[in-house]
Amino acid sequence: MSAEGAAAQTVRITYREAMRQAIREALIRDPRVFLMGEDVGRYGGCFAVSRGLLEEFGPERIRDTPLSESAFVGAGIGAAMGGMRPIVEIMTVNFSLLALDQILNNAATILHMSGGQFNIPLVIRMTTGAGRQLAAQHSHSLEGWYAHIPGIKILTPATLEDARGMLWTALEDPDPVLIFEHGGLYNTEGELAADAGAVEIDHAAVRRAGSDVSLIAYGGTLGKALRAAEELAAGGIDAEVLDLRTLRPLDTESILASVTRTHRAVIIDEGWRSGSIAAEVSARIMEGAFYELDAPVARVCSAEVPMPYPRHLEEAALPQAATVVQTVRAMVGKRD
Amino acid sequence: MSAEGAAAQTVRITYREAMRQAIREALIRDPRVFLMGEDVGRYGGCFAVSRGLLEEFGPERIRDTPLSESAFVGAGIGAAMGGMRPIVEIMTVNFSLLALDQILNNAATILHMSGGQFNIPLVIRMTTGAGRQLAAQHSHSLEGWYAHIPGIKILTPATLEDARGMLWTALEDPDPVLIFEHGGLYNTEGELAADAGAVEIDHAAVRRAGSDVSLIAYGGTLGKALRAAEELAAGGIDAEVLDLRTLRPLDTESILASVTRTHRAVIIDEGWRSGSIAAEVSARIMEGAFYELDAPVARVCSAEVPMPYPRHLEEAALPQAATVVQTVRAMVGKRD
Amino acid sequence: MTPTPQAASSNHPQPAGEHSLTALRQMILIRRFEEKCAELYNAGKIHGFVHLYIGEEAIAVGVIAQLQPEDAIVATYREHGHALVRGVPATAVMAEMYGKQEGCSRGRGGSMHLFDAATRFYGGNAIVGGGLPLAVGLALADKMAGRARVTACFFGEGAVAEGEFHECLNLSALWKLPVLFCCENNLYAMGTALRRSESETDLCLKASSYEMPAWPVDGMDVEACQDAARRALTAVRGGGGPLFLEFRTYRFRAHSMFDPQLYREKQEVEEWKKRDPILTFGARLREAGLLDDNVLKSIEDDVAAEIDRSVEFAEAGTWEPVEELTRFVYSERTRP
Amino acid sequence: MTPTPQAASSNHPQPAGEHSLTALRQMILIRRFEEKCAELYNAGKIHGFVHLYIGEEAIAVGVIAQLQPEDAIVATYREHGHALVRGVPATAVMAEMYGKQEGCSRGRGGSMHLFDAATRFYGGNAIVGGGLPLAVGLALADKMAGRARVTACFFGEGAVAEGEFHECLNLSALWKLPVLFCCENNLYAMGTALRRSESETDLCLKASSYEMPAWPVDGMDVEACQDAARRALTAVRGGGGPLFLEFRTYRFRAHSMFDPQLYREKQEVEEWKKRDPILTFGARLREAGLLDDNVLKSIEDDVAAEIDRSVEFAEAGTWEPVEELTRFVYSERTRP
Ligand SMILES: Cc1ncc(C[n+]2csc(CCOP(=O)(O)OP(=O)(O)O)c2C)c(N)n1
Ligand SMILES: Cc1ncc(C[n+]2csc(CCOP(=O)(O)OP(=O)(O)O)c2C)c(N)n1
Ligand SMILES: [Mg+2]
Ligand SMILES: [Mg+2]
Repeated sequence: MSAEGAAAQTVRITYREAMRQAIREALIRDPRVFLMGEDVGRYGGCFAVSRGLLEEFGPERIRDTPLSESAFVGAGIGAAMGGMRPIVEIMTVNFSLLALDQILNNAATILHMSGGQFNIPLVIRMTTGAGRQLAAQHSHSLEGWYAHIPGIKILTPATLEDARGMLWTALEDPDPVLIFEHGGLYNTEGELAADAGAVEIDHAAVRRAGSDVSLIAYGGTLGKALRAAEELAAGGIDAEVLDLRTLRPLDTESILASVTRTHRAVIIDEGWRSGSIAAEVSARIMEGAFYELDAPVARVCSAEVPMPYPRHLEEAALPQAATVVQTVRAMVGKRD
Repeated sequence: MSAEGAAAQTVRITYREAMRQAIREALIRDPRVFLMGEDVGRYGGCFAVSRGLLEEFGPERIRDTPLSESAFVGAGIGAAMGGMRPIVEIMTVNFSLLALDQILNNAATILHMSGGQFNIPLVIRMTTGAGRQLAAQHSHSLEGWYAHIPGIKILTPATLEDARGMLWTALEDPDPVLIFEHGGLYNTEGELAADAGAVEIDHAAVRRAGSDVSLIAYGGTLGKALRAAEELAAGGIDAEVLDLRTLRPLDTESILASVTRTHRAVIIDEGWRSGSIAAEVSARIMEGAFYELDAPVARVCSAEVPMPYPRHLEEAALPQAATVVQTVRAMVGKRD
Repeated sequence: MTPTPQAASSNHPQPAGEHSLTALRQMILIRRFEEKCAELYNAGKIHGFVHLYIGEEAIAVGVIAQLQPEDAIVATYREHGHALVRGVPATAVMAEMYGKQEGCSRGRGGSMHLFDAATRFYGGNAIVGGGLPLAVGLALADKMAGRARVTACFFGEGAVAEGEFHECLNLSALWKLPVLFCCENNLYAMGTALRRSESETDLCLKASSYEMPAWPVDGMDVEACQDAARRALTAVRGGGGPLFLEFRTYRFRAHSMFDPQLYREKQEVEEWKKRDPILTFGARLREAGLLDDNVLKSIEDDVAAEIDRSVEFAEAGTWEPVEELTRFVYSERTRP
Repeated sequence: MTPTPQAASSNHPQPAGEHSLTALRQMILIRRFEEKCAELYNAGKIHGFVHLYIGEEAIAVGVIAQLQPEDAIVATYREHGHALVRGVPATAVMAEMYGKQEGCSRGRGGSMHLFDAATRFYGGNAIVGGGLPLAVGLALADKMAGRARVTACFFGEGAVAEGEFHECLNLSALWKLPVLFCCENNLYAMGTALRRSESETDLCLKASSYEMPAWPVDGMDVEACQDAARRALTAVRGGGGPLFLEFRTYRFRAHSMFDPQLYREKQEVEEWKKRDPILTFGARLREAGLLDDNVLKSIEDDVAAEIDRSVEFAEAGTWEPVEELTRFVYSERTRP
């Protein structure tokens, strides 16, 4: 990388391609890294994220698996304990339930049960979220739910930088890291620094500074929060947008700092409302910034319904920028 | 049942026996009811809840299953659609992860996906909770986590009345109901009305009236909340104890009503803190009773650690009455 | 250990006139219906995932026509054909593809979730292997209630790698339940060839390891499918327990609408197309003097008219009001 | 399809002196160690679930002695014997039973979760079937790294009903991974007899349906176990892929400390006790002139001393400070 100007240079890239480059780079950098999952090889990945990697790295390192979520996720755990650095792809979060026992009872607990002897340097990637009319069994948004489990980390890259940079950091982590990629983001395109690389995963990021209200989002809802902020700005309300980035461990400090600046918060979360990560954020604000609040924290979540197929119902079920705007306006109105 | 005096008559009974009687009564009342699960028959039930039922009802209706959680839970769903009223016992919540795909993607969604055509009148019972030094893989408390899922109901009987009465109500429900029985309760003993029967499952219950703070608990934590209330009373603090009873759907109204009376709340929950049902209760209070609060709502949950085996560490990991007392005292102190 | 007749291919005597033309018509109906679906998908009328059955029609037609009205069917996301043959009106299926409330699942399910209580069609399941436990449960209900019904369960060969498949074969064989397992072995699970997902590709051997009779069937030959299904149903109805049929078939189209088919050679597809079940059966009927250009034309015209009606019906259908979004999460009736 | 030698029972020539006495001593060590555990359990020194291996000692002793130090072991909750034979010091195992921080899992795991990095002992897994994917993954890591190691995976016959078992047999056979599957068929899974949980009780047939060689072994005969393991390990180490050994055995004690054993006849237990692996092997050694009362006494004395030391060690052990409760949820080192 040449010293001068390199940082300023950018390339136009999709989220999908950023992810692909991250995987490719990891495979090049560390011979212990391999990718394993359903149709990651010959098919090129269900969402085409791994297209071309089989040809470049061969079937040992780009490993198509049978439809056996529990076995290959568990094998990823074992391989990690055996010295490898597996990237296990679960095609979508919807199928991850079949591997949940391995994730919760093994990946998340073996370090502890063994008294610190065996850590599990495993990365599990999966697509999450709704918005493409795939109906009730193919539209789950469970990243916030997974964040309940101690022993694992939960990443939700919402930007190109994070899509490009979180994987390597996750692979360097000694413990299991789950990366949730929102299916609606793969085609988003933008400018990314040509030398983009690893990013830290410990902090939330202010994606837009503001003073009137904190819009707290992550993954698939970040774009909606930013759109809502634009619209609110047009109406004279200055919203800060906080991207949680990592759902476990949550960066409570950044959340509280933002709320302390704005005194109001709306959390935008694609999970079902009850027991959502939005509830956790709200509870933490309750505990840590109650006396800073000018209004109760609000949540804009998915309706508590298995996802319906028709577009108009799916849209109604999902959190939308318009609802955020409305919620904020009502909240600010309530102030005085 | 003779008219006079019957209601006043009570029997001394354990939680286990109340559960057993409830199952037995259901088997007698409805020929469509059967019990299915690992070791419910010849072994007499892992926690001896079903002891004697095989002898009375035979192996068709007290059905031992192989170790195949996904298949027999799914078969319960199918049998319910086929006109039966199965009670499926998952030995403990720790093994339920193996059946989670069936619970979330089938039991909770088929009514919706079929546009209302196929309901699933299924009851799933399982033991939950820690406290018996069973270590990380056998001490989960996931009932609050399950409460995230729309389409199912979550019951957590904490009293003898509810152990005796919730099952029949659950069996009459047209939709899937999960009953979580805390393992630490089976041996608790007390007086129960001789004619105890079905109870409603729509409302939380005030187990102790009070005016200074609401202690919100359920299942395994109710006893701790009541003990804390006693201790607080001795110190002049009058705590109300609310038993949530049903975690999904949550009885928000009763929660808000209690907080509106007391202006303070502590939620006591055996789930891991982040993403707990306690977070949801806190968020609902935030949304519905913010202006009633004299202090931020607090949570006393399990430490975020896979359960350690040694007693002293397990006790430290679990919510305890002493912590509740301490939390309330600090909170009340903060008031003025 | 298993009475395996050498591949139950048909040594068809004289095709039985009417009956044969009905089968031909059903296959053509599926084919044309799905061709229309593909067209409508590209026209933006149908969304989400759509999986075409084209090439595999002989199986649904061969098996389902042998079922009684009181029998049940469980299928996968590739189930348009099964629904049509079962007698779910093409109008209701097409309206479902559109997401209209006149659809067989009220529009809530879409292509992957066709349901129909009237014909005991239990879906439409988008989790690979997810339907099998339901079939086991439906059959359990029948057996317990003493009804001589059969549940036919369709699934792809990809499901054989899922643990659930094994649990279900075992459970149904152990309990001698009336399930007819119909494995549609089209050699690929998305992009994964059977030989890359199973160490032993003879799927009948798997069933045999549960003491379950298992027969391979030529899935491109509708008469072979009929014969096998007829004999198998007699055996299952006789109380002999479940039976496994492996239909050897091929899908002519992509896995879904997003699949560039990098994983198989065009030539392989062309080879299989020579065994097109409609063409080969048509030719056989012509030889037998049962089909000529006129008869074929009248079938095609009739089918075309039926499909036109279905499209009109779907177009004229209505969107469920957004206000009804959260219906069907729980049942509206309160007693079973 | 599988080269099945007729039940690999030993046609032992002359027991090989030293070697044989070592095996006898190991079996006696396990027996006496567990008898002591039962005593300490009743004395309130050991808590939680404790599953005794008594009666099955020949398997762990026969197999594990054949492993190389660089091989790996994955076991179940019934793993005291495996840990001891593998060389985890009895002191560290006993301290773990107590929950002391000098235990092999620092006291965090207890009886069901013995771990030891030094001897590549990967637990101690309390989820039936849960260890199998780990073994597959460990073997995958070895194969990818080009190391000629084997992973021996122990589990009960109850696990055969779990879907995970099948996924793992298939995956390891498909990828030709060096796993030695050691099924300890003691005829019962808690209270469920094998014939009530498997439609086909010949477990070797299951393995055969994955093209995996599978041999039945007399699990009450330590030499038969040694022979089979030796030959199997040679095959696996040679790169032929995984191999399945079914050890036919019996547990003499209850499933755990809470089991009234309603599900089996006392007489059946007595019959099997006649085949006690220690007594029968001892008798054989006597016949061969390798054992007499004096030698046996010195072994027993030696074992008793070792166990005494382990109890002293455990008693003298220390409790991990409560302040360390949340350690080992995540790794303390930050780079792998
Ligand atoms: C549990 C699960 N894992 C992955 C998927 C994604 N997926 C959908 S269809 C499919 C292939 C299934 O192949 P097969 O069972 O052979 O049926 P076919 O599509 O060939 O009819 C996959 C992997 C899924 N739906 N469910
Ligand atoms: C997935 C799961 N289901 C249920 C249990 C409860 N359980 C513990 S041991 C056991 C019996 C297992 O029998 P087997 O595999 O034959 O091993 P054995 O105890 O006979 O050695 C059961 C049902 C469990 N631990 N895990
Ligand atoms: Mg297929
Ligand atoms: Mg056993």
